[in-house]
Parts: sequence; structure tokens; C-alpha cells
Amino acid sequence: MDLDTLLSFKWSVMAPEFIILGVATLLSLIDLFMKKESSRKPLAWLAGAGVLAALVAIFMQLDLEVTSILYDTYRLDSFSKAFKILLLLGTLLVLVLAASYKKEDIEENRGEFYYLLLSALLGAMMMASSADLITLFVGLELLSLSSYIMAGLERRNKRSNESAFKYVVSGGIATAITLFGISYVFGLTGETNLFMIAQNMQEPELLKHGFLLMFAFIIMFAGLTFKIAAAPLHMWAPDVYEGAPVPVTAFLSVVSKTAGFVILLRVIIITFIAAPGINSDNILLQVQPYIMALAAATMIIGNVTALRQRNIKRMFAYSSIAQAGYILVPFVSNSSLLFELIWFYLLAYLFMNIGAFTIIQILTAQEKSNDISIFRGLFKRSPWLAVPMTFFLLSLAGIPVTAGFVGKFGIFMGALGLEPAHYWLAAVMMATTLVSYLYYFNVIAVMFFRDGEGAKVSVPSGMAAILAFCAVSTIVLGVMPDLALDFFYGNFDINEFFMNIEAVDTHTH
Amino acid sequence: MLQMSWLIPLFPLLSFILLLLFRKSKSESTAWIGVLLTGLSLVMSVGVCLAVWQGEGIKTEGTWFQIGERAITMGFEVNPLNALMLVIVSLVSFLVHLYSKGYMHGDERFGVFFAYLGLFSFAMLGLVLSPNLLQLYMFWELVGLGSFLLIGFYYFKPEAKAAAKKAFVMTRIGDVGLFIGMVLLFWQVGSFEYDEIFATVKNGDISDGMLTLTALCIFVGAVGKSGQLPLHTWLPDAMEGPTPVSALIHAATMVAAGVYLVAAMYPLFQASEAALTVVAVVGGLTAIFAASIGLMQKDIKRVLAYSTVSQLGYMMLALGASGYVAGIFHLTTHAFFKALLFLAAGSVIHAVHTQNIEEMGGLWKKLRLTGPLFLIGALAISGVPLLSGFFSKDEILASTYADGKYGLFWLAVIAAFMTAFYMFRLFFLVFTGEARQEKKDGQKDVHESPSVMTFPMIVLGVLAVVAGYLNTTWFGTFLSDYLARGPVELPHGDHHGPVWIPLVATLASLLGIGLAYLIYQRGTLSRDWITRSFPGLSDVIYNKWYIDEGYDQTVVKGTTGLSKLGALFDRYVVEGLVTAVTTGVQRLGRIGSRLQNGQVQSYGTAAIFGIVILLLIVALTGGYFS
Amino acid sequence: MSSVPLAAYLMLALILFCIGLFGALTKRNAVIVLISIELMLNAVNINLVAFAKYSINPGMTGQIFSLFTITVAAAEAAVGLAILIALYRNRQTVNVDEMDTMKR
Amino acid sequence: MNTWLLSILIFSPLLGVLVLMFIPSHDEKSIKWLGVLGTLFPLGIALVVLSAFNIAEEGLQLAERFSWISYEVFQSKGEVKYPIFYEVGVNGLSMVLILLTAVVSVLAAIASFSIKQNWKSYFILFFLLEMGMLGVFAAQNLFLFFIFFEITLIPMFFLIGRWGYLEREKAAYSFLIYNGVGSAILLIVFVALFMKTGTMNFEQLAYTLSLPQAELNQLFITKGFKMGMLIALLIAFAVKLPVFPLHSWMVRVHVQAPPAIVMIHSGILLKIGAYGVIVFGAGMFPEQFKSLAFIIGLFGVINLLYGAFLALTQTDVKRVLAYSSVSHMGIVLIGLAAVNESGMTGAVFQVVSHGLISALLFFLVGALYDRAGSSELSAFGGVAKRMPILAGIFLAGGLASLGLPGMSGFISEFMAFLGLFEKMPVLAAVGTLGLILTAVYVLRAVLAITFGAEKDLHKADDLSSSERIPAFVLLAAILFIGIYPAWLSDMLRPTLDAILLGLGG
Repeated sequence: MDLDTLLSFKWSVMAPEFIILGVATLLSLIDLFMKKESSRKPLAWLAGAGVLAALVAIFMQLDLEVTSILYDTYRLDSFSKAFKILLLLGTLLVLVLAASYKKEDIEENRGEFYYLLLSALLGAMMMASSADLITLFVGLELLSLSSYIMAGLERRNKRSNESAFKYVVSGGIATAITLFGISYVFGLTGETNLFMIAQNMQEPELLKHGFLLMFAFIIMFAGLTFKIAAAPLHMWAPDVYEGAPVPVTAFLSVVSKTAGFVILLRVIIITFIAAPGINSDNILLQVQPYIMALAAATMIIGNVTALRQRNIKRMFAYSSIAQAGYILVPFVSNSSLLFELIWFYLLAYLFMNIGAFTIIQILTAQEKSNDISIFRGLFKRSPWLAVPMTFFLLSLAGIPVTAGFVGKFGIFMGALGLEPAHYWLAAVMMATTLVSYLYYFNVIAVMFFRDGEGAKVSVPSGMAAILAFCAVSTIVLGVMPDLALDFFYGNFDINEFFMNIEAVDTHTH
Repeated sequence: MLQMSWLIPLFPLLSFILLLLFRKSKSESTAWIGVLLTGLSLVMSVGVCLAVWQGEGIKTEGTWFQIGERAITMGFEVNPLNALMLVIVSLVSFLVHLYSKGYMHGDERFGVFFAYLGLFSFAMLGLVLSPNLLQLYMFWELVGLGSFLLIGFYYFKPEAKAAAKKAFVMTRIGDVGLFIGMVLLFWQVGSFEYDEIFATVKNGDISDGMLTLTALCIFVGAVGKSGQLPLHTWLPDAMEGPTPVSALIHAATMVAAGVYLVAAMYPLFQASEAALTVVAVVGGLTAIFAASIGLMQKDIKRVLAYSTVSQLGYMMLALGASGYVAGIFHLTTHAFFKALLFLAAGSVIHAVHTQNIEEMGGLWKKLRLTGPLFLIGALAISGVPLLSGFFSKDEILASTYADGKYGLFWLAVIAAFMTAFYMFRLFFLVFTGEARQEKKDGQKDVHESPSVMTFPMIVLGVLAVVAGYLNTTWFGTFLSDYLARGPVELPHGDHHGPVWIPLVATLASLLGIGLAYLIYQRGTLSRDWITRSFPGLSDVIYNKWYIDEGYDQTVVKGTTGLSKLGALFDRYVVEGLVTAVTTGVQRLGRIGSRLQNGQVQSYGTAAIFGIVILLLIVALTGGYFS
Repeated sequence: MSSVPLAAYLMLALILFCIGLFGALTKRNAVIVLISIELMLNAVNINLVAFAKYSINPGMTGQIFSLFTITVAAAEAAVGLAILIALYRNRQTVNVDEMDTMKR
Repeated sequence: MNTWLLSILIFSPLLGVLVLMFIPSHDEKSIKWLGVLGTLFPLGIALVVLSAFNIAEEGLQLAERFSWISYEVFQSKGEVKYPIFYEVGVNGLSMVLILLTAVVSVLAAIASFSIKQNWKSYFILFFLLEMGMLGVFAAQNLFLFFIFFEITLIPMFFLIGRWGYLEREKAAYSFLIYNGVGSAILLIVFVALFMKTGTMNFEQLAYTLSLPQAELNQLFITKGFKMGMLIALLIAFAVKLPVFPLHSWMVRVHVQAPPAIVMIHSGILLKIGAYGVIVFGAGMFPEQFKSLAFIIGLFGVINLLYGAFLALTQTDVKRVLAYSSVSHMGIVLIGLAAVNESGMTGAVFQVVSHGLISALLFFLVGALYDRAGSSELSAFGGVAKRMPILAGIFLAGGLASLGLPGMSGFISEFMAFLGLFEKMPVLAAVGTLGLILTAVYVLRAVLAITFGAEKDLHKADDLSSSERIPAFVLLAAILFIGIYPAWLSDMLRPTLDAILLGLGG
């Protein structure tokens, strides 16, 4: 293609990505020229400003219709907007969290943390707004590579190194597996554009290769479960979460997970929506039992193993595995509620999890320990930490008047919505939720029922802001979920997700 | 007058409430509240009774609450039967109030005692006035409550506590029977009203089996309250209560409620021959059985208690032998002379501070009034001619004979003989001979009771003599004529069987008295010749046929055992299941965390393993290899 | 002249992938583990290129895809080695099975 | 005003929370009094609601309905809205239970004076609990019901686990988990019904489910589905009620929780189970409910006897009362199983009367515990001597719970059994055995404490004036219902008749 075709594209729709990219580069340059001992606080604010700007940009794009650049390698539709908002919001909170991070050893290399965070974010955003396997893959890798480094950011900290290395290795294997699956999908359709793939899936030629497609699907799916830390590729999570610095853990458990679900939705739903499986009946129906099994396994493993954890970060790692399992449930019965349910749950999850991690960071930083006992008598020592923490835990446990409950409720609607309703999956989810009560309420019990020694906890203003924000949103979304839902229905039309505008005409204007 | 008869029970209730409020006040003049109010209701009930004597009864009802369409009603009814009962109850109650004024003198819970008396009288009068089964049942239970409270009046005594509990539970067993019968009847009749029930029964809308069943269930209730076999064991123990209570509740009124119930539901029983027979047999057996125990008791009140049981047996026998009038008649006379006996016994105990008859003796001279009155009572109950007991007992025997229940007839005669014997054994041991009780120092000399106590006894003494003439073959059968105007149409054909029956009865009682005289007065026969001649039998009798022990061994032990078993079940099975589940989950968790061994490569292996399994399943289910 | 069937390439790639996987999961030396992962990625590349030539509608896409893959793989190796060095500085070891301070 | 009345009632306890926020947590006196005032306020509003409530009128009253949440679902039929409303309202049944809640809460608040520490957080949770209970009974759709249902769980967890006796945490956990199981099942059932019918409103649901089978099949509602839903519901509420063998948590809670909380718990929270069975079980799945009647009755009798038998030999008066609660809940089931006016009425009467009686008894036990520092029967004796009033009321309460006529317990037992005798006489006859056992264990416990030789307690003064208020009020209420049941039955009849109409009973 020639230059003017290239220029003919509406590059402005990529504004958010450009902003992030620009800020990231800028940060790296500034960091380069900054004196070694001078504080990197300004970088944090700059980064924050950048994310905020990107967020604004997206809100300005809300009423834009579907736009695509370079044959869907970049694609702006409701789906990408909706989920990019989550990604940016999450990153913003993580930034604030990191800005008030106290530990000294991270001090020296704070700088790169910020632009690594941004580059990771950029990768995630690409995953959200691309409909081409290649760009999706690149985005995924950009996210992964940045997060590998972030996990190992505390160079002097053995655990940090170890977690980083484990992350790299498991990540590498996962990538390989995913790619292997992708390569077959590509091979069978000869396309990397998702919509084209979906079209070619209809080819009679393909009916012969039902099995191969099935295998490809499962391999790819399994590979992608790595990012969302679901079975079978979940085991890295506890170790990495434990070793990595808290802000990074928060990032992994929220933003990176969200990105994982985004790519899952994109690839699986668009590509296989009408794909023939074995004996050429719909593949998505055929794989249901397998996804079910994975979801169930994830929920069970996550919740049951979390029972045994004394280390709060590990416990949250398992809890986040379990949560991934919950979110997988709507996949099984791919009801039309799929998107808003997952979106809402991820939104709720964002608030409650980052909130919880904020408090965890405050306490771990003060007590120099990750043991649950750091919560002893928190209610006595500083009720203004204990009460929000209780909200977050209740929300994670899915107790009403918290966002978590509405999310779970939605997931149930997803599971029981269509015929045949998946009662036993719902039952497993409910049972594991009960198990989760045990460890969530254990923390609550430690906070309220035990007498705490240890000093009053001091809360940096930034973190206080996050806490307030997260707690309020957790409750508000629990009481008035329509705030979020109406926003979703009002601004996002999910049909755009399936709209293949390339097919209509490649170059508008 | 009649319209106001609903007030009768309310006076005692009022006294109950007032006395509870004045509980604190130390002065014993509060007793007058009770006396006064019961006196009022006595006056009214006499008035009512007379009114019914001349004219008709009355029935007034209002809806209490509604279940769907059906209205549950409450109200009051006055008919000859319960008018009579009203008089008896309120009279005895009044007298006992009076008596207690003296007897309970100096008790720290003086006021409370009268309050309880008031509560009981309220319940009893209400029971009598009830126009339907449900209301009767409710008061039935309240009566039980009153008795429970009064038996347990000396709450600090373990025996009293036990006795009260026993009384409540035993009667409760009967009550449940009554409850079932009542409810069954309701679904047959669609109402609790007596008259509707009787109407349905008359129309024969109820199957015979159901009739018998309901009748028997109701009779179970009567058995419980009236201490018939096999639920009689509570009544003797109930003597732990203060003596006036025994006189009021466990002689004259409440225990007679069972008899009253059968009488009130008589048409139902009449409709089922089987039921009547059961009533008769139970009554007869109880009569002789209790009498036999009475022979050897050492506690003055227990002797009287067993005699009560036996007399109640008589009444049941009468009703069972379709001697309706005879039953009511004996109820009336018994109320008087048994109350008299108890009050007299009370005054004896009041005097000598013991209940063991073997420690008494020679009181005739010391208790100038009590002695003769007790004698009257004894003569009356023994059925010596011209006293009330004679006529009523004669009626019973006659009707039994006329009903062709000869076996029961002879049982009754023997019981009569025994009655006479143990009553006079009692009399002689207590009043004649030498004082066997060595006087403890610091104990004031034995003296006659104050007039508040003797006056009621005198009244009752008079009644015990004259009450018999209510219904006699010679002067006229006022009572039966009067009762004939009730809802129950009396079995026709005159019950006055052969002439020799009164003679036999008289003979039996005289024999009994004579024997007692020979043994306990003259000493011609040594006292323990029975014990010596039939050691085994006498031992069994002395231990009340080991009934209590039997119950303890079987029912009580069984229940507690079952309960203990249940506790174990709860602990190990119910709880066990839960713990099993929880530990299972914990195990799972341990396994999960064991897999998490920190080796990144084993993580990878696990992942690959999982994927391969999935693929294999796909291959197999999809029939890839086939 | 190239009459080698697609299946052969795929089989080669599969074998290569499995070898890589085996190495990645069994070797004690961290460097070899990283290299094995490279092997797996290269197996994918073979797939891509083979498909690019022989799939139902041949084209350049596969080869472009493989270029991206190669680049990413290189980056991944770089990052991996960097982290490994940091780890080595702290632990004086490159044995994977000694990196298990965090478990359970 | 009337349009908002119910919502004001439901959320009125929050006022107390708000005020408490500004009270220094060490200021014991004012906190406690605020606690009482904070519960009196809802009571006042509840009375206003009662006055606004027309007893004769059938159906829902004071209803409110606001749009709340709406999911848009694209289905083969096109876009379907799945709206969830905020809907509250009262009928006779819920009115009665709301009153009960308001009253018992006030008394429990007074009883809470015996709480030793952290009064502020205690009362805040207390108010939240009351809000939850009021909401449960006022809610008119499944979602709202479930939310309030869960809201009651959390404060209870804290109240038990923080202010209870020695094994409080174990009790708190078993409370949480058991009820968690219950609510988990509920949630599944509710969502399933929601997704099938597209509505959560009680009346609409009842209507939809009563459609002819042909139309239901288009909604994928088969008979099997209905039966499954009903059984699930029954199990869920059986946990709450509780029904054997799911009762052990309740015993533990009754033993471990602070008296005031047990008053609330056994007084009201257990009743949510009965309420649920009536409204959802009998109200929405009539035919299935009728076909299960025998099993329900059977479980009722089992509960009645099992509880009674276990209560016989308990050595701790709290355990005795706990098992007696199990036993009395059996009577509720018996009444429901009868599926006729008297049965249903009896069941509801039992709900109310047991609420009052057990509240009274547990309150007194709390008072005794304060005096003896123990609740073992062996620790007491001859209490009647030094504390005649306490002993008297305790005896009265005991008699009420063994169903003495003239007290509320009798009416309910009577009607429940009356009902069952019509349908299943034999079962009922077996059940009556429970009446005897009840008498035995109640008297055993009561007499062991009040009668007999006096044992010395470290504090042997009679009920203080602040303790007398709850005792007398409850006793008065018990007597009132026992003597004048028409007041209650009239209020209930329209509602129950409506349900029975559905049951065709």
C-alpha cells in the first residue's frame, strides 16, 4: 500500500495508545537524564497524568462508531473502549499505589517501574483493541515482557528475582503453547484477521479438520489461561504474587488479568462463534464441557488451597485464581449477557482487589511481614483501615450490598440463563464460594476478634484516597449497579464487536 | 341471676390478682380478700343452682376467634349437673379458704397461698361452666396448673418439687388423651359444642369405632385427672401439699373433675357400650386396688389419698354401669365427707406436727371437736346407714348389679369392706389408745384448732350426714329428678335392685369396722397377723404394688435412655457428618498446597499434564482413534 | 521440486516443540531452560512458515507472523537472561530446582 | 407520606447508626440509651404502619416500587429486559412479623445493657441487624429478600463472634457456614426462577408459575423443575428453621451468643425460615407443596420429638432451651404440613408465640447467667426464695412454652395439631407425644432452677427495674395472644386464605 492509503486511516482514534506511548518514552528519557539520587516522584505524577489523559481521550471517543486501521490490526469498537477503561482505571490506581510505595530498595529503580507499567498498559490496550492475531500476540508479549521485569524489580530481593524468573519461564512456556495453538488456527484458515478467520471457518474444506481445530482451540485456550491465572496454567500465580512488590502484584492481579480476559473474549468469541467442531457442529457448544471443567477446577483449586495460606499475599493469589474461575463461568454458557457480566465483574474486582492490596501494602510495609497476623486487632488499632478492608473482603466473598455480590449474581444469570442451564456449575461455584467465606472471614475475624499489639497504622494520603475511592465504589456499585450497567448499555453496543467493517469497505474517506 | 353466672369464676380470679399484688404485705388479713370473694361466688352459685332447680338452664356464647370459616366460641352454660358442681366447688373452696386462714397461720408465703387457691377456684369453676370441650380443656389444664402450684407450695422441699412435677406430668399424659379425643371429635362433628356433639352422636353420624375411640381418649383424660389406674400414682404423692389443698383439690373438686368430664360427655359414652364397660372395669379395679393399698399406709394423709382414689373408682364404676345419678350422687357426698376427713386430719396434724399415724393416738380427749367430726366422716365413707355415704354407695352397688356387672359388684362390696376397715384403723390409731408420741421438748401441748378451722369442719360434718337425703329410695329422689332435666337423658328402668343389696353393703362396712376394732382397739388380733400370715402379699401391698418402681424401671429409664442415645447421635452422627465434610475440604487444601512445591518446572508439567488430559478426552470422546 | 508434504513439516515442528518442552520442564540449568523455550517458539515458526506456503490460501502473512515471533522470542530471551543474572548475583546459582524459597 | 412509609420503617434503624457515629465510644451510658431509643424509633414507625394497615383488606398494602437494576438480554425472541425492582409491601403475615421484629428488638436492646464492652460497635451492628430483619419481611421480590436475608447474616456473625461466650468464634463460623449453605441454595433457586420467568416479584412469580403447563413449557418450566426448585427452597429454609438434621449450628449459637442476640435470633431470625416456607414454598409451588405435605409433616414430628428428647437430659439450661426451639419449630412444620386454615394459622401463631416465649426465656437465662456466672442447671436451686419475681416469670415462661392454655403457646399448638389431625391423624397422634415430653423437660429445667434447696449465687438480687420491662412486656404479649387470639388471626386470615386458595385447601 502507498503512503496516502496509510495516511488515509483515521489515526486519531489511536490517541489513547499514542498518549501512553509518548508518555512512556518521555519518562524513559527523563529518567535517563535525571540525577541518580534525585527522587522519581515527578515521574509518577507524569505517568499518572498520561494515563488520565488517555482515559479522557477514550471518554471523548465514546460516541465514535466502529473504526478500523490496517485491516483490523487496530480496531476501535465498544468492546475495546469498555475494557480499555477498566485497564486504564486499574493502572491509574496502581500508579497512585506505587507512588506512595515506601520501600527503599525500589527507590533507585523507581523510574523504570513507571514506564514499564505504561508499556505493559500499552500492550494490554493493544490486546483490547486489535482484531488481528499478530497484533494481539505482540500486545500480549509487550504486556508479558514488561510485567516479567516489573516482578523482578527489587533486584536485591531474592524472592523478587525468583518470582520474576518463575514468571518468565512459565510465561515463556505459556506463550509457546498459545502460539502453537494459534499457528494451527492460522494454518487451517490461512488468515490472521479474526473476522477473516471466522469467515474461512465456514469453508467446507475445514469440516474435515474438525479434530485439528478442536485441538488447536483447546491448546490456544489453555495457553491463554496463563494470563488470567486459571487452571491449568495457574500455578505460577502464588509464587509470583508473593515475590513481586505489592503494586506489581496488584497490577498482575487486576490489569493483567483483565487483559487476559479481553484477549480470550476477542479471539475465542469472534473466531469460533460459528466454527465447526467435530462432525461439524458448533465448536463452542462442543468445548463447553471442557471449559466448564477448567472453570470448576480453577474455582476449587483456588478456594480450597487458599484455606491453608498464612501468607496474605499468597492467599490473595489463590483468591484471584478463584475469581478467575468465577469469571470463566459465563464463557461456558456464552449467553448474550457475556460482555456486560464480565465487564461488570472485572470492574467490581478492580475496586475490591486494588483496595485490598492497598491495605495489604500499608500493613506489610509497616510490619515487615506478610503473615496474616499483621491484621491482628486492626479494628482496635485503626478502624478506618479495618472497615474498608471488611468491605473489600465481603465484596470478594460476594455478600450483598457490595459490588462483588452483583457481579456474582450476574455470573449466575449467565450460568443459569440459557437452556440447558448449568446447575452443577452454579452449585460448584456456590460451594466454593462458601469455602471462600472461611478464609475471607478468617481475615475479618483476625481484624475484629483478636486483640492487636502493634502501633497505630499511618496511612499516606495517596493510599487513603485510593481506599476511600475503592471502598465507596464497591458499596455504591453494590447498592446501585445500574450506574455501571446503564453506562455500559448507554455507551457500548456489543453488536459492534461482531461487526466486520473491513468486509464492507477497506478505506473510508 | 343466671345471666350473671359467668361472674362466679371471676371473683376468685380477682382475688388471685389482688393477692398477687398484695404479695408483699405481711398482715394475714389479706386472707379475707380470698374468703370474701369465694364467699361471693358461693352465694351466687347457690342462687344459680336454685334458679336451675326451678327453671331452665342457660347457655350464652360468643366467638373467641375464627379459623377460616369455623368460629371457635367461648361462653358459659348452666345446666342441672354443673349448677350442682358449682355449689359443691364454691362451697368447699370457701370453707377451705376459711380453714386455711388458721392452718397457714405464720407461713411466710401466706398471701401467695391464698392467691393460688383463688387461681385454682377460678379454673375449677370455669371448667364447670364451660359450654364446649375446648374451653373445658383449657380450664382443665389451668386446674392442673393450680394443683401443681399448690402441691409445690413448699417449693424448697425436694419431695414437694418431685410431687408437683409428677402430678403435672401424669395428668398431662391424660390431658393429651383428652386432647386427641377432642380434636378427633371436632373433625367428626365440626364443633366443640356439647350439644352439637350430642346431636351428631344421636343422629349416628359417627362410626361406632370412632365413637369408642374418641370416648376412650376422653376417658384417658378423666383417668389422668381422677387418678384412676394406671395413672393414679401422682395423687398420693400430691399429699406433699398443705392439707387444705389436699382437701380442696385432691379430695373434693379437681380429682372429681374426671368424673364430671365423663358425666358431662355421658351421651357419647352411652353411645358406645365398649367405652362404658372400660370405664366400669377401670373404676372397679381402681376402687379395690386403691383400697387394698390404703390398708397398710402409715401416713394419715396417704391413707386418705388412697381412699380418695378408691372412691373415685366407685364413681367411675357407677358411671360405667350406667348409674349416672349414682355417680354424681357419690361425687357430691364424697366431696363433703372426704373434705371433712382431710380437714380433720389437717387439724390433727396441726396439733401433733406429724403425719405418721403410729406416732399418734389418744387424741380423742385432746381434740374434742376434731375427733367426733373425723368419726362422722369415717362412718360416712364406710357407708354406715343413715349417713350420706351409705345412700350413694348403695346406689352405686345397686346400679352395678342392675347393669349385670356382677363381678364388679362383688369387687365393689369387698372394696367397701376394706374402706371401712382402713378408715377405722385410722380412727382407732389416731384417736384412741395412748399417745405414742413422746413429746419433744420445746413443743407446746396438743390443743384443739382455732374456730376458723373448726367451723368449716362442722359445716362439712353436717353435710356429710345430711347430703345423703338428696336422693333416697325412701324420702324421694330429688337429685335424679333434678339431673333428669339436664342434657343427658337418664337410662330408664329403676336401678334399685334387690333389697338385699343395702344389707350386704351395711354388713360389709360393719364387718370392716368390727375387724378394725378387734385389731386396733381391743387388740384381740395382733396387729401384724396379716403381715405374718401373708408376708409376700402384704409386702407387695405395703409397697403399693411396686407401681412407681415399675414406672421408674420402664418408662422413666426408657425415656432418659432414649434421650441419652439421642444426645450421642447428635454429637457423633449429626456433628460427625459436618466435621467429616470440613476435614475433607481441609485435606483437599493440604494436597493442593503440597502440589505447590515451588518448582517452576513441576508447575509447567502440571499444566502440560492438564492440557494433555483434555486433548485425550477430546480424542476419546470424539472417537478420534477409532 | 519441493514435494515435501505439509504433514512432514508439521511433524517436525511437533517433535521440535516436544523436545523443547521436555527440556524446559526437566533441565536443571536455567540457561538451558530458556533455550528450550526458544526451541518451542521456533517449532511454532516452522509451523507458521509451512502453513504460509501450504495452507488453503497461501500468502505472506505466516512468514510475517514468524518474523514477529522471532523478535518477541529474542526479547523474551533477553529479559529472561537479565533476570537470571540478577538472580545469580543474589543466589550464586543457576539451578532451577534451587529456586523454591516460595512454596505451599 | 404513606408511599414512603415502609422504606422509612425499613431504614429507620440506620438513624440510630448515624447518631451513634458521633458518640464517643467510651460513653457507655448514653450509648446504651441511644441503643434503646434507636430501636424505639422503628417500633414507633411500625405502629404507624400498623395504623395505616387495613386488616380487612386483602393482598399487598403500602406497596412501593422503584426501578432498580435492569439487564438487557438479547435472545431469540429479540431483546428482553430483565428488570429488578426495589419493591416492598406488607400483607397480614409480614405485618405481624414486622411488629414482632420491632418489639423484640426494643426488648433485646434493653437486654443488651448486660453487654460488657465495645457498646458502640455492638449497637451499630445491632441496628444493621434490625434493618435486615425488617427488610426481609417487607421485601416483595426475591432479590430484595435475598439481600436483606444476607444482611442479617453479617452482623450476626460479628455479634456472636465478638460478644459471645467462650466458644463464640466456632459458633459464629458454624452460623455463617450453615446459613451460607442455605443462602447459596436460595440464590441459585432465585436466579433460576428469575431467568426462567423474567420477574422476581412474588405475586408475578406466583401468577406465572400457576399458568397452565402448556404455557410453562415454553418457558422451559417443567413439573420436575418446579419440584426441584421447591425441594431446594425447603432445604434452604430448613437450615434456617432449623430442621433436623441441620440444627446443630442453632444449638451452638443459642449456647454461645449473648442473651440479647439469642433473643433476636430465636425470636425472629429462625422465623425467616418459616416465613420463607410459607411465602415461597406454599405460595409459589402449591401442588408440589401439597404432594410433599406428608414428608414435611414427618419432619415436623421428627423435629418435635427429637428436640424434646434431647432437651430431656441436657445439663445446661441454654441447651435445653435450644433443643426446645428445635422442638417448637417442629410444630411450625406440622402446621404447614396440614395445608388447611387451622394448620397454617397454627404455624404462624407458633412462629409469633415462640418468638415471644423464647425471647422471654433466653432473656431470663441471661439474667440468671449474670447472677450465677453459669447456666448449668446444677448451679441453681431455690431461686424462688430470693428472686420470686424472676422465678415466677421464668415459671410462667416455661408454662407458656409447654403450651398452657391462656398463653400463646397453647393456641398455636392446638391449631397446628387440629390441622394435622384432619389430614394425617396417626402422624399427629405420634406427635402429641411431644406435648408430654415438652412438659417433662420444661418442668425439669424450670423446677431445677426455681425450686428445691437454695444454692448461693454471687449476686442474688431480683430482677432490676430495667430487667423487668422486657420480662413483663413479653409476658403480657404472651398472655394477650393466648387470651385474645382473634386479634392475630383476623390480621392473618386474608393472607393465609389467599395462600390456601392457591393450595386449593
